[in-house]
Amino acid sequence: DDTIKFALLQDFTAVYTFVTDEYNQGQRDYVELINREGGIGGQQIELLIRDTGNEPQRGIEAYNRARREGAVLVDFLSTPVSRAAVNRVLDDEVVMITALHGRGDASDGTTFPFVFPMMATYWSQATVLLDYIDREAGGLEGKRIAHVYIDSPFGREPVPVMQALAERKGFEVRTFAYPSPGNEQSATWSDVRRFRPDHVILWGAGGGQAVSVREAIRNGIPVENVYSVVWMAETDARTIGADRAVGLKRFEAVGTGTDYPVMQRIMEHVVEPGHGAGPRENVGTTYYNIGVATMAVAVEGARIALEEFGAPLTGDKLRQGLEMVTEYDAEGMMPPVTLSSEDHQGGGYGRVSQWNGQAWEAVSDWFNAHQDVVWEEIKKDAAGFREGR
Amino acid sequence: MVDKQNASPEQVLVCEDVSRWFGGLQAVKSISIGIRQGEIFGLVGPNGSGKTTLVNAITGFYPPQQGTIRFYGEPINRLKPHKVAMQGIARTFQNVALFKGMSVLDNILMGRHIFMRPSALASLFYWWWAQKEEIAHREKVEEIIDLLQLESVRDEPVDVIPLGMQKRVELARALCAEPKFLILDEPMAGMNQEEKEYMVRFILDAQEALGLTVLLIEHHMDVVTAICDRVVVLNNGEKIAEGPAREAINDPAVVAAYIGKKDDAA
Amino acid sequence: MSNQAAQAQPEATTDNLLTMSNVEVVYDKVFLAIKGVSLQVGKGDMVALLGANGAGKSTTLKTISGLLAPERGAVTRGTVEFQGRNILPLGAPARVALGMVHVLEGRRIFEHLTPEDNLLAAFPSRGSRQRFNELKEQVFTYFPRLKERARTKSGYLSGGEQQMLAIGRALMTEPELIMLDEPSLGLAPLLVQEIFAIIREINQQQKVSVLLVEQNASAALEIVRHAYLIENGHVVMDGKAEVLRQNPDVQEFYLGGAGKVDYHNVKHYRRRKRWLA
Amino acid sequence: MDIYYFLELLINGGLTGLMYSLTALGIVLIYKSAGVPNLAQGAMVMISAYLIWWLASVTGMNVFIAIALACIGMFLFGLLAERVLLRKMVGQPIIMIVMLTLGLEIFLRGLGPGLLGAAPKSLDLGIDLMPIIIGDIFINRAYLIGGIVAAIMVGLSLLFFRTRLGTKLRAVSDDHVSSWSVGISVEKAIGVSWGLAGVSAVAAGALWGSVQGVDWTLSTLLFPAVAVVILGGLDSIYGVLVAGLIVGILGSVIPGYVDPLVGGGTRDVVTSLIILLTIMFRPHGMFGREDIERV
Amino acid sequence: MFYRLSGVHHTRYQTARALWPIPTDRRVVYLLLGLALAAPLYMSDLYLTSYMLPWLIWSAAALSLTLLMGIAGQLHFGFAAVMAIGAYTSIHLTRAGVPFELALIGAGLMAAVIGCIFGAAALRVKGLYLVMATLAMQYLVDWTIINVPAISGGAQATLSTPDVRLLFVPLQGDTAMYYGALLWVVIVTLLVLNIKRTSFGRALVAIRDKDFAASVIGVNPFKYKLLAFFTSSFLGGVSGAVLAFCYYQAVTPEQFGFNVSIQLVAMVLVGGLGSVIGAFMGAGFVLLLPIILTNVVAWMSIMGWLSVSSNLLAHIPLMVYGALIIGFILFEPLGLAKIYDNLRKYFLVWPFRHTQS
Ligand SMILES: Nc1ncnc2c1ncn2[C@@H]1O[C@H](COP(=O)(O)OP(=O)(O)OP(=O)(O)O)[C@@H](O)[C@H]1O
Ligand SMILES: Nc1ncnc2c1ncn2[C@@H]1O[C@H](COP(=O)(O)OP(=O)(O)OP(=O)(O)O)[C@@H](O)[C@H]1O
Ligand SMILES: CC(C)C[C@H](N)C(=O)O
Ligand SMILES: [Mg+2]
Ligand SMILES: [Mg+2]
Repeated sequence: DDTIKFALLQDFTAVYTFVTDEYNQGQRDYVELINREGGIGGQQIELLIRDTGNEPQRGIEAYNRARREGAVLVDFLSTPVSRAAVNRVLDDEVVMITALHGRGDASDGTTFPFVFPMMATYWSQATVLLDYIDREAGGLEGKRIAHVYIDSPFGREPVPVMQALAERKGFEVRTFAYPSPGNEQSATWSDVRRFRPDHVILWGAGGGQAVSVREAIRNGIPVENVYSVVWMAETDARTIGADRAVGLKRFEAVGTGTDYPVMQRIMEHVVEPGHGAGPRENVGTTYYNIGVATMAVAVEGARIALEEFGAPLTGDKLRQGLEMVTEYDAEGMMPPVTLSSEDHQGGGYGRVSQWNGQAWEAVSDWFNAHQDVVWEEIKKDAAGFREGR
Repeated sequence: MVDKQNASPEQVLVCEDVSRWFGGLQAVKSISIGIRQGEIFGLVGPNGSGKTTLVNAITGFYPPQQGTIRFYGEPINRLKPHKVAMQGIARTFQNVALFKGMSVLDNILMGRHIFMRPSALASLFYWWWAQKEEIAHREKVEEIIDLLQLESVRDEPVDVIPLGMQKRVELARALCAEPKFLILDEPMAGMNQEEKEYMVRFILDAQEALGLTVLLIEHHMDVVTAICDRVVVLNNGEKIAEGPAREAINDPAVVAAYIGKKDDAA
Repeated sequence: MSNQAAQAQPEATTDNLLTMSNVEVVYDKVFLAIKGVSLQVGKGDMVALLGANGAGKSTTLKTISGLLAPERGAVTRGTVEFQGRNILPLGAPARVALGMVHVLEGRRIFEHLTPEDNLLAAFPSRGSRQRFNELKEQVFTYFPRLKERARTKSGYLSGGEQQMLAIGRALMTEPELIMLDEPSLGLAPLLVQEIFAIIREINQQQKVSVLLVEQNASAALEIVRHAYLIENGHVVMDGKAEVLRQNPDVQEFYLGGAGKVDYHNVKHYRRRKRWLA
Repeated sequence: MDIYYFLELLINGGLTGLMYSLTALGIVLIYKSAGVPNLAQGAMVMISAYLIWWLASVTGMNVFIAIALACIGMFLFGLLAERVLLRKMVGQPIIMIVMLTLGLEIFLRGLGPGLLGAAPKSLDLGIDLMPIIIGDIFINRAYLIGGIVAAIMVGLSLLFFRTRLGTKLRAVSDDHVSSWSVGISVEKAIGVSWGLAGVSAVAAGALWGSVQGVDWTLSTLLFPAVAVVILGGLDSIYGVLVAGLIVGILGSVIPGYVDPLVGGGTRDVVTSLIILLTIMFRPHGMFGREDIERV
Repeated sequence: MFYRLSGVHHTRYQTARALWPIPTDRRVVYLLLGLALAAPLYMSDLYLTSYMLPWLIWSAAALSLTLLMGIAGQLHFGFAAVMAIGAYTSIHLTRAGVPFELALIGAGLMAAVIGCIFGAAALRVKGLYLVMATLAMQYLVDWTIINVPAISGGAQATLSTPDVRLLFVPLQGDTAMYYGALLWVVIVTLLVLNIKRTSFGRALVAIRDKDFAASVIGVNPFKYKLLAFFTSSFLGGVSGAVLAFCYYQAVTPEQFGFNVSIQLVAMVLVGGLGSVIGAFMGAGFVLLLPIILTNVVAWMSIMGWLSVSSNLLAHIPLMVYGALIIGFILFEPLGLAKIYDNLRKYFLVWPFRHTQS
């Protein structure tokens, strides 16, 4: 058959529930839109969706099944499952996208030809946030930055980059870990308060994020000085209290809201006529839009691949197609992404946005920063992976 | 039947001054007894008088806090229960303590444990290693099964057979260890007359066939007077009478504390 | 022989408290433990159920008191009536409320509770505090020893004391019928006599009917009026206590022969159960 | 380091410990009467929070009315759990019962997020975020309220077990069959204890839900709660309070000083060690009853 | 009927103690083994690598745990940690150039030694308390692995398995890995079966059923409890290594988290505590059921038979899975093995309904 198959094998029931619902809804709505607009080069896209429960072996089963059904792209939205599957996708030549999660070192396209982070890695997110502080929020030199993170590899991931920048820019970072899932962090924050940080950077996800911000407020740290990794969304702001969270800043990979042409078309052709994949109020949320953006890039890559190499689309063609994506910004919804066979991150762009009581509002332009430091990390870890092989 | 008169007066098991406390309660108070080779020695007394506790002290479950216990001259009061077992002391329990998950046969085979060399490796190489041992010990077990007439239930799971049979299996398991000394804690509790008679028969047969010395705790006075050579009566952890069964039991103190109405005592 | 016994049916069928007819019980869906057991207990009556180990005595009691379910047992045939009412559909607590109580084999008191709390636990929730105190005092007059130990954990009581507590606890429900499963099990002779005396007293003073399961047949046959003999899940004989006491089979198997047994010369291969075909 | 830091860790730790006690209390209530270690208590807390959220946000009622209704709902849930699940488990080995409650936990973790949405929800009880400040000590108001609620609930439970019904419940935990034999309705007793555990789950769900939002992670409160019940003694209500304080304080003070040195979240390590050491050195906990075991 | 006990007489102790004394059972075993050996010939690679292979390895792990929980009666809620120790040890050893066979033994030994520390708790407590103690140890092991880079390989811990040879055959490709796993599960199965019928197994069962009664016949309860932990952890460690090398081809801490321990326990219980065949059935059930449920539910919704929100759809398998575990424990506490056994008994006594009393 002549459909293109993308496999969205995600964790709907365990650790990533905070994001998966909306993210997956966005992905599906976007694909629905593409299909309604005639597909890619006349071919429809079929989505294979499964829950993996964040369990590596369920992920592997789902992956094997999807591969057999002819999927050319897979998105696990789960660090453990992506990690467990990485060797397989490399062997099978199936494209795996790991937007905003998973291994940052996969940005090294030469080592990971089939893995596409395609958006800012955690390292790039850290540099963007720090650079923003440097340029817009009073500079970094001599400042004290508290890195408060969930005690997991994910939470620790940006630490080396932050430390490198601390050296370069002459500020002090201190790390504060709280145990997962972070529903209770008071001891950690007593310590943070005594550090008297100028800025706090939060590296967590899910329920722990709201707890962090509330603790920050309680400990007298102005919300404006609190920054978060990409995993801070509307729901978190509401859990904190929509008013209390005003001023909170975060890294943003994709614009929110429905004011983009793509979103308008989704509203018009998919959501309004009732073809949407989920509740209407999710449309335009942070994670929904990230979902849309991932599919937009993937579809763009597929479009190029089909144009260049013709049907049928294979994993390898898709990879090459993606590697030819240049300056693609999903009609303004995201920073321009340029992928190449070396760089699967796409530049590491993002921006900082701020909660205004109702929505996240951009407070900077799209930019990237200190990619040299980021790439140092990428190269180092990629080398580690090659050795491990 | 062993000729009681000629039984060697050598004392096999000697308790000297044995005491045991549970918290503030002294369950056994400076008890001294000596049990002779080949005899059936009765231990009786009211409930809670410390009989089981004394036996537990001998078999290492509740090591006496005071006093010594010698078995063939060797002190055993500091040994762990399994070490005591290896010295040649076997016992049954007041409440049947069989291994519920096993068949009767396996329960009795367990009695051979001290003669076997169990290990996971031996099991892995069963056909070269463990099989011979298993079969060799089966023979001894079958002998005991014959002796105690357990053929009919050999392959039954042990928890479905009647209590009387279970007590017999427990006895069989103890006998399989080829002990020199056997302790029976109320082997006839909950049995009717007929079953009691069977049990007595088995005890006597076993004693005769294997040349055992037996320590018997029982509340059935007819049995005690019939088969025990000597008895010790405990009350409140203290020894209140000692001597040939009939005399000890007719001691007024014993009657008052333990027997009650005279005519019940045989 | 059993026909002859069967003729000696209880005289007073009109005021029967408990009637069990033709009951069959299966454990685990496969094991047939009793096979058509029928028996009756009159008001104020004292009846014994005798039999070898595994004959099905405890099963019979559990059938009456409704305690088969936890052991995966089920009644597959027959009826049990209490006060003229079919009780098989009722759960155990409901049967207790009707006025029967079962003292389980092996005492099974509430180990972590004091004797006093054991009594309280068995006392019906709707009863008044005053009634409780009355009943408690009554139990303590039967068993003065319990009063002394009313505040220690029951798990540390001696066997006899635990048995007393179990009986006393049962009395707290103010039963019309008390079923006792081997109350003499493991008790010293003196205590056996005491317990039996108290059972008789309870029966006579309070007109509580008693259904007694015993291995100690001679003691049981002395105090009961009527007895049933159960073997292998069947009632093989029943009759008045004094009649049964004279029966030679009963004498041989349950009472230790006519005279005293000579244990050293017990015949090795006795024919078991000659009343079975 | 400064004494205020220590005191703050101590006080907030103690209070969070009491918040854990709210979850732990449910476990103890059930264990004390049914002898069942309810590993689904965390999930019950989560379900309670979902229920409150649903009542409050979907029907728009006042959150405290929602909490009251949730109490009724969870009490009924407890009765139902007994009727459907535990009634059949009488006499089963402990491992089966443990697994059963784990099965229940899996089921509930599917049910709540499945029906009401997996993304985190916010539950606002209107507790002021601003801390109570004494000297340089910042005390968390939510935890303070939680601690007070926990202490009140523990007190009520203590009183409850003094009653006649309480005695029957304790009897039931000793021996189901003999409870039956003397006319105690084991089913009803266990049902009540599950119901009460459901009510205590509502308290925990409301407070924790307001602190961290409502999603499945509420069920992970089970782990510290387990530490509390192990340390306090599985059947000691009083122990819940004391052990809650200790677990909370140790889990706050030790990481407060050790974390900066090792650069990791050591609280779960502390919690694990509390469980382990208690079991190794005093298995029945500080106030739990000892098993009466006789050879 | 073809399935009869009658006519089978044992004249020697040896045959009475055979693993499968009934000829039909024996034939079934041979048949299954034959089918397993030929699997790569008739099974698609999806089924071979996503179902058959993990099922075999998890069966081996479940068997290891059955030895401890079912036979020796020591509850263990931290078995995934034991497997993790095996997996990490094997990887580090092979990376250091140790031959795979030796690395497996090393993995087993390391797991066994640390497993015995878990066992130390068992010397003091049983039942529920042991559950809690092992659970706490699972957390500690997890934490240690995650926080010690020397073990996990750093913050983004994924250690890929190096290329190795097993008995001179390169362990690459689905087929080789499958046979490697099959070999291991056959060894574990035979071992556990043989343990069950020899003195070692009896001693373990004795400790489980009545430890004090075991000690009066000379069984040292301490020693056998520790031996149970040692043996079972050894097998668990090797199973962890096999899982890493033959299935995941990499190790990360999440592969051996707390929920994996719970799954292992579920395998053992749903299969039937102490049963060998049950371990296979339980592993199949717990491993494959969520997958199958997910696929069935997805398929139903694609067919339009189930129109609910995608969120609910994703959670239905979780609910059904929980409900099924509950259902099994409620309605057949002796597990799948018992259901199988009932069927088998039904044929054995056919045409009668029950065995005689
Ligand atoms: N493990 C224990 N902990 C506390 N007290 C105990 C323990 N074991 C026994 N006792 C106490 O020690 C005393 C003696 O008990 P023991 O079991 O030895 O009596 P016994 O003579 O065997 O009685 P019976 O004839 O009823 O078996 C009793 O008061 C009992 O309560
Ligand atoms: N829960 C059970 N499951 C299976 N079989 C049982 C169960 N309980 C009893 N049986 C069997 O039913 C039969 C009758 O048992 P029951 O307990 O009624 O005997 P009993 O006459 O009370 O014997 P005892 O004198 O030993 O108490 C026995 O063969 C016994 O093995
Ligand atoms: C659930 C999160 C804590 C995990 C994080 N999103 C990651 O990429 O690993
Ligand atoms: Mg005793
Ligand atoms: Mg009985």
